[in-house]
Amino acid sequence: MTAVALAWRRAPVSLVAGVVILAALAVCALAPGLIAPYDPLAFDYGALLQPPSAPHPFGTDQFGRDILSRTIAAATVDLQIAIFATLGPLVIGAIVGLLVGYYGGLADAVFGRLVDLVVTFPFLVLVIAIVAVLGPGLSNMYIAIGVVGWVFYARLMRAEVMVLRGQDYVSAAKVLGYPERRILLRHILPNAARPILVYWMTDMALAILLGSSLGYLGLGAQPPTAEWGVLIADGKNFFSQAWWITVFPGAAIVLCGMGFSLFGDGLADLMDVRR
Amino acid sequence: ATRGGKMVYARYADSLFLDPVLNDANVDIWVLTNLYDTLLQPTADGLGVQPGLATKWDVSGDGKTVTLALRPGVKFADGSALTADDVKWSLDRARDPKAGAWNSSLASIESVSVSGPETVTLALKHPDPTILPALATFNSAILPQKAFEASPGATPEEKAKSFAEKPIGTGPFVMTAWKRGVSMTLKRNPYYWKQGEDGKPLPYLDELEFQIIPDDATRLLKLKAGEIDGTEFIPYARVKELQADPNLRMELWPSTRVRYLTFYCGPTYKDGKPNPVANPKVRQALNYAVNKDAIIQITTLGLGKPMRSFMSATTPLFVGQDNLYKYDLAKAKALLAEAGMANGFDLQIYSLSGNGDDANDLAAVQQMWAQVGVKLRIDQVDNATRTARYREENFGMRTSAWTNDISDPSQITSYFAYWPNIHSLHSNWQDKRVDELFEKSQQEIDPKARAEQYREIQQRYNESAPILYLYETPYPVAFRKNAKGFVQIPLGNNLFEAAYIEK
Amino acid sequence: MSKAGLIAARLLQIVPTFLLIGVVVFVLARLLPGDPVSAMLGDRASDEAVNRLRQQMGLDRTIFEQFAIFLENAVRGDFGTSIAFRVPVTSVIAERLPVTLALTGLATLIALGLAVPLAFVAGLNANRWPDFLIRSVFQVGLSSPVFYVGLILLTVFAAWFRWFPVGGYGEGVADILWHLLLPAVTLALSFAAVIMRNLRASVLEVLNAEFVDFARAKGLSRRVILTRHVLRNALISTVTLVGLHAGSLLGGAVITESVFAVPGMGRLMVDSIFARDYPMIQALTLILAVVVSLAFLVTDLVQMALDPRVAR
Amino acid sequence: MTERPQPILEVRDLRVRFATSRGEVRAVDGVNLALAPGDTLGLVGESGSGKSVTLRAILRLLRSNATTTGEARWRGQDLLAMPEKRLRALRGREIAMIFQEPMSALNPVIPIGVQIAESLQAHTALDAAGRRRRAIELLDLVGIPSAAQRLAGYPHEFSGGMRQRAMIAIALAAEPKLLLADEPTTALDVTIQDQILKLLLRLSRELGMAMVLVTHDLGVVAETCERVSVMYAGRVVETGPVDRVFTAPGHAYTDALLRSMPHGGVARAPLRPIPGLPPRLDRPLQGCPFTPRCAYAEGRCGAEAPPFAPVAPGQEAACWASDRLARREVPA
Amino acid sequence: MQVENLTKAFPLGRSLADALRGRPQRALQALGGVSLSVNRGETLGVVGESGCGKSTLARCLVRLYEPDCGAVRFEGKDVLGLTGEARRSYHRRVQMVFQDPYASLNPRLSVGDALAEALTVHRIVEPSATRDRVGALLDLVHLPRDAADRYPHEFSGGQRQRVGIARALAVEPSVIIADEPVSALDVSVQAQVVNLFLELQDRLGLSLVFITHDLRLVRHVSHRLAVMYLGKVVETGDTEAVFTAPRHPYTRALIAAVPQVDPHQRSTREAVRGELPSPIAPPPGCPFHPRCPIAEPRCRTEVPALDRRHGGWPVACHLAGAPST
Ligand SMILES: Nc1ncnc2c1ncn2[C@@H]1O[C@H](COP(=O)(O)OP(=O)(O)OP(=O)(O)O)[C@@H](O)[C@H]1O
Ligand SMILES: Nc1ncnc2c1ncn2[C@@H]1O[C@H](COP(=O)(O)OP(=O)(O)OP(=O)(O)O)[C@@H](O)[C@H]1O
Ligand SMILES: [Mg+2]
Ligand SMILES: [Mg+2]
Repeated sequence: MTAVALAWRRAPVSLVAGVVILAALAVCALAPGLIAPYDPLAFDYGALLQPPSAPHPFGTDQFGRDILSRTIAAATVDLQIAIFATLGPLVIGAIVGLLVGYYGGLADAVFGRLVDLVVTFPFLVLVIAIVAVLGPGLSNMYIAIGVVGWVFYARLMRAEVMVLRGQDYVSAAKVLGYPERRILLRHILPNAARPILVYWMTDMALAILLGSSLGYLGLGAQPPTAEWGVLIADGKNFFSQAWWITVFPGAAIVLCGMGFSLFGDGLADLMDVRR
Repeated sequence: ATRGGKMVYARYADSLFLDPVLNDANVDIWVLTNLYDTLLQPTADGLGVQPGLATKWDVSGDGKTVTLALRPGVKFADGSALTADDVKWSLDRARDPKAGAWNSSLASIESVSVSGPETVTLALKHPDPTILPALATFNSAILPQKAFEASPGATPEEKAKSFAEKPIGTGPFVMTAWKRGVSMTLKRNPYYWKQGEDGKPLPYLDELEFQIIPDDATRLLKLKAGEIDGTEFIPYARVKELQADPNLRMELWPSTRVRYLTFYCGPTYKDGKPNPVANPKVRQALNYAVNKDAIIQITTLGLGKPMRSFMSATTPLFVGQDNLYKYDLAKAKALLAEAGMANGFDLQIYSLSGNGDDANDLAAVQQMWAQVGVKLRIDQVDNATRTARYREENFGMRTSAWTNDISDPSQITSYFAYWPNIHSLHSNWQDKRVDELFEKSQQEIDPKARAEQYREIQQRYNESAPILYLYETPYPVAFRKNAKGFVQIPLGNNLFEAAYIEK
Repeated sequence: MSKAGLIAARLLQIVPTFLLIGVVVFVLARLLPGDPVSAMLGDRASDEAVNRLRQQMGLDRTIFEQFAIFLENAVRGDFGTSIAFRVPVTSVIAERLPVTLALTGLATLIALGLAVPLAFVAGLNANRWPDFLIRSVFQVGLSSPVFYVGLILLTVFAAWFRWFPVGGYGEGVADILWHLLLPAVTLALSFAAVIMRNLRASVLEVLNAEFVDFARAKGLSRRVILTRHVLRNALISTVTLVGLHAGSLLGGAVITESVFAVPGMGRLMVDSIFARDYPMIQALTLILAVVVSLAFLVTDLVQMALDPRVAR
Repeated sequence: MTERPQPILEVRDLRVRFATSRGEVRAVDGVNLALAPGDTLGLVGESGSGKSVTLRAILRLLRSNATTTGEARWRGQDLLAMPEKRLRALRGREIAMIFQEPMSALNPVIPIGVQIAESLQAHTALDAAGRRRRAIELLDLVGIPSAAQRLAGYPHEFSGGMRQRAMIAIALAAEPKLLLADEPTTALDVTIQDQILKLLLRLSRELGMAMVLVTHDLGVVAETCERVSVMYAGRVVETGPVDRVFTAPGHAYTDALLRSMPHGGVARAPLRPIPGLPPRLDRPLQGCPFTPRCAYAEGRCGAEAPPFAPVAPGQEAACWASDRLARREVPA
Repeated sequence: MQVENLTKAFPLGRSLADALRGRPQRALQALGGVSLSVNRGETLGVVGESGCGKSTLARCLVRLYEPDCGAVRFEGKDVLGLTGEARRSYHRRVQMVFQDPYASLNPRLSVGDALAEALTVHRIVEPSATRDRVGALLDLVHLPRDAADRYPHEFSGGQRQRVGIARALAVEPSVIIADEPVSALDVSVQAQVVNLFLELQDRLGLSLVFITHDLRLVRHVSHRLAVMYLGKVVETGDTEAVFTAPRHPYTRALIAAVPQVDPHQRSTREAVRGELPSPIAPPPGCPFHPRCPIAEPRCRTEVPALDRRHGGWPVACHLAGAPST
């Protein structure tokens, strides 16, 4: 208990703010049914395009669906996007970066070309192309983002490992005759993790933006799944007469993005062992 | 009407190929009339024909000869005179079975002959009730043979390509600049033959600019800001708002447009799985399970009308049934039970990604079918993917909309109901009797008998319900208050010949 | 190494990358379901019509043959005829490229114009209210979807206030700027946020550097210290970042161009993907790759100019 | 003591506190220093004892989280109280400073010539050509060969010793009256360190410049300085002429420090380290801060801070055990 | 342990442009044929200025770097070819202590874990006995037992360095290579660590290679001394003898440059002039000649060999006279 209290006090402001925002969103994501006042898919022909009011705090859309409920329900999908679209790249990128950074040589040269390829290609365009190949939908979107996204993690990891492999404590581990697997996993990986994890947070925010961009283009989440980008796209045509359809999901995206960024900043501070 | 001035009209997509014969899509078809003329023209209600480049036409008693008298003194936009030879050459090119997608409309022509400087005679293989509307359709537009053949290129296709870059016709406008996907500039054709109602030569406008703006919201913002004078495809959701805007005029042109969803009707799907909607009872049930009025309310905000046949009420020989498949949940359930599907089933549909109408219709349908236990999976795909799937007949359902290109029921029927053409919209729905009736009707010159054939076709088709009937909608276009005179006929053609900017 | 040598080396390095891109794009394009013909003719066309067109376009050949032809022509600078537009792709791209370059260039300028001074203000006031304010505002910018920001800016500044045109592209420099300002701002926002974050951190780091203390110990004025000593050092890492983001800026242009009806390459790219316009996709990709590589090169040169340590 | 001339720099009761996340750190806790013109004062003490902070505080170069109190009188004017603008005119012109790390104290992206010239521009009326001429002179003075060509060079193109010399050249640009040298040779090799120290010594003699030389190396002080102040835990614990302090230290800490140094002579003889650690500066200190490590500690040491008192002519120390030290009374 | 003619060059990055112009790959000669020997239970001090190759030598000895040529023999066996188990057991016998106490410990491992890891990997003790042995190691380096649960950043520099030493000792080596183990430490702490080395050596009979640039210190620690300059050993012999009568002018300069704590022994003459030459383009002939006060023309062309000229200990100087006694 005291340890937790202590950790909490030590925690930087941005971490606390990030945790609060993300926790709120996570609750929405895990138990939308508990919070949402209505079924996000239920039509109400008696309440089409209602502005925000007491029964519908965020108003309703053209089907009479409750925007608050839909925004909450969308949290499930968007947080899922945030995690699934980035987890694969994180793991693969970390492994590749670790190996390439540690061993260098030919693999590193090949990796260099691959990085060139990916960075010279507009990311969104590449993802759109891949989604077009695989067909739209969330799982294909994850694959598309993953195909491109791991490179960024690998790059970060590689840079970090290149620094760490020259550190004295890694040399010490070699001199002590430790097996390489042990050196990689126990001495390099944990110390290289910080920038990657921090980038992961940013990337989750970016994934949500990308997911909603794709949703907006019709390539992301498929109806009737509520997703913030899709909600905005749906409400776009009502923008001038029913601003609430787009404004609240828009605010949710911004909030979520801020949550991840703040959390990431805070994490960076917290993970600094020398602090 | 005020003469002169420039009108800017925003389109959602650019034209692709401005050749009357070799084009493929509405983006071309709907603007062709501003560049080219046909011998006859559809009437404003879309039900009949009126004089165009031909002032008179005469069908022989046996229905196998059509004689057309050409309008004297007509000139192409480059100043050369229109001759009977140009007419013969154009029609021969249009009916060449190897050219383009539209030649079948002129398939009944045996030969075209020039029987005088201003007379052209068509000899038909058999009597053809559709020949007159066919002559009023874009693909039989008259082109200048000399200019076409002088265009650079080795093959006719290459010549067509270069000709269509700078097309020359007898239409009210001539194209002067074309930035692909961005804008197209049309200038007044000084040689145009038609006169306006005020007796002054058409067109009134000096210049007509098409701007290409795919994003609906952006198009409307531009209209409201006065940066453009008019635009098409107003989202239904915005119609009320525009109607209320004192600076704008919202126009809803009667159309032949129908929106429906096609069922794949074959006994099994491509992957071998049995098709739950192969049974007409199930399709009927699904039709009953959809509250069309609600959908019309939601997606067209009340602007649409329920479909009463597979063809629009504006189509000649339309016979409709009021309250066709009126919402009836009990009946739907009963029919499903009868078909042994009381527990529902899964169904898949392709829709066009990014298309708001599709998204709205399907959201509603999906929700309504859920009431009868049918789970609809919506796959949003891009157009190319979708088309490929349809051509392979590899789909559960698909979204669709149709507009007639010709003032006759034969076109829509040949695609919707006549299996030998494209397997009834690739749905694999087949009714031998309908095929037989259709073939007969194609040569039937007795209007009564033909009407009866179409009555039966429509009745049989609607009974079997290979489509989910949704709604007919008008063409929603909006203009600044001072931009007037635009006409969109039920076939969709955009007519700017009498358009003008009031000063 | 000399600058010329560096440029030559960089250009040489690009060659294998381009080959790789060429292959990847060629294959990727052909992996797309459907083909340009069905995209063009639609589902109602007859099979013969479809086959005829396919043959005309050479799509009935094997993929290897097609690739050989593509390579052969590409080397000669001929990227073929656009399937959707039926004109040489180069002529379409020649119209669109300047638009996108203008848009992304302007966006970069705006992003730098916003981020650099504000990063300084934030860095100099670290952890005081101007810092928090600036960071929060940029954080919102970073977390907002481009299409949404675009829509809002359009509605507010173009539709309500009528300060800007709603979209499109103008003629003549002033008119073009006027047309591109809103889309460029939209595009610049998240970019500016990235630069701001990075630059603020560098400013903080540089402010803590010993040479700044030493400069103060020399009795230099605050202005000289900030402009001569802090600014330049802080910009060094930011320059690299600007180059690295060239790709994502072009990606962001895809959506910005759609929302603002700007006739640029981003929109063309997406349209071409949807139309399965293979020649167009291939040419566009290679040209975008050239643009990005040039952006890298330029930022490298700028960095070399800023930081003598790089120019070994 | 009586003939000591009027000091040009007099630091009285200088205290510096840093606000940190762990609380307040008292980095400097009542430092007194006095410097006559031409004086060379060594300031020694182990790492973290507040040497650098003291120097920086005198020129007000500390970060914003520092609070400085006390006085630092430069020819009678309090540097700590004067407006920033006046101070800026003194910095570099009358009081110059050189830093420990020549690599990080020189701006890596600006040519050495410019870094010298900007100092000249701030403090002299020379025109561009004049500044250039003077810059070459200065580089010559500090012994950088082919100075004219070196002006366009960047710090990374210089070796460590040359960088340090360039920094000295910058500091000397306006012929200051006082040079604050913060560990000018710690980063250098012995032979180079030797060269630099000799250079500083020569310059201070030739230019009549007073100098404070901060170092933790007693040898450096012994070789260079006339007087020395020993710091411990933010306080000056002893001040005096070098030969006195090093032979007859008046403070137990000075004594321990001297003993812990390896003296030439007996090979492989164990050294005599000071046990324990320096105190934490974020806790309040009672009594003499050296008490826990002190071999001479007695009861009152931990409770009562010893006063700064003369132990010999010109030598003062704050230690209760000064007299026992003088008698070389080995602790029990 | 014996080192013969050890050579190590680091290739300098060659840019593509250079490669295109056909410029040869440049290299930095860090070690230019170093020969040394360390006897059992003896301390060899290695001194020299920054960049002269001391660390490179140390790293070659523990095989962190693979030398280009030359041999390292340990108990008569060549160690450079060892692989697998044999290499592991060599690592057990020859350990290293690093200069920077802050960088040489993994910040995310507690001291106990770091020590236990060395014990488990090499199966020094039964798993159940690990804790006790960790405690014993901490005792050995005079750290409190509860240090095991703390993390490196919670220690002072001297304590960390002692942890580093404990880690090296964990595998029970017979040789320890210490690369500037106290340079980063405060004077008052330096002595603690130096004493620890002296004590451990006496107790455990270790051989020690003690690398430093601090001449005052090396005299206190080593039996024998090797002076390096620019990748070469220029003089090696008994510590006291070398200190009393250095034969190489560089050694003399080095000793003279050390600031003496005794204020009465001041000199105003610089011990040696000039900058350290770059190891990328070392001067021809004797590497020290550009700074040498007594250089002769032949020093500029002829590389002096390290030999026992005129009797006495080996020195690499053309002009070295007989050792004075
Ligand atoms: N900006 C700061 N914020 C907080 N504490 C500081 C700051 N600057 C210095 N300190 C603390 O003040 C104390 C004195 O530092 P100072 O740099 O003067 O030591 P020093 O005697 O120069 O040591 P060294 O020999 O290592 O240079 C140290 O404990 C240091 O941690
Ligand atoms: N991994 C490496 N790659 C390239 N050059 C290296 C490498 N390690 C060392 N060097 C170079 O080799 C030379 C000898 O370096 P080394 O670290 O052995 O010197 P040192 O005597 O230990 O110096 P110091 O006293 O500064 O630690 C130096 O010029 C150094 O720059
Ligand atoms: Mg200091
Ligand atoms: Mg070293």
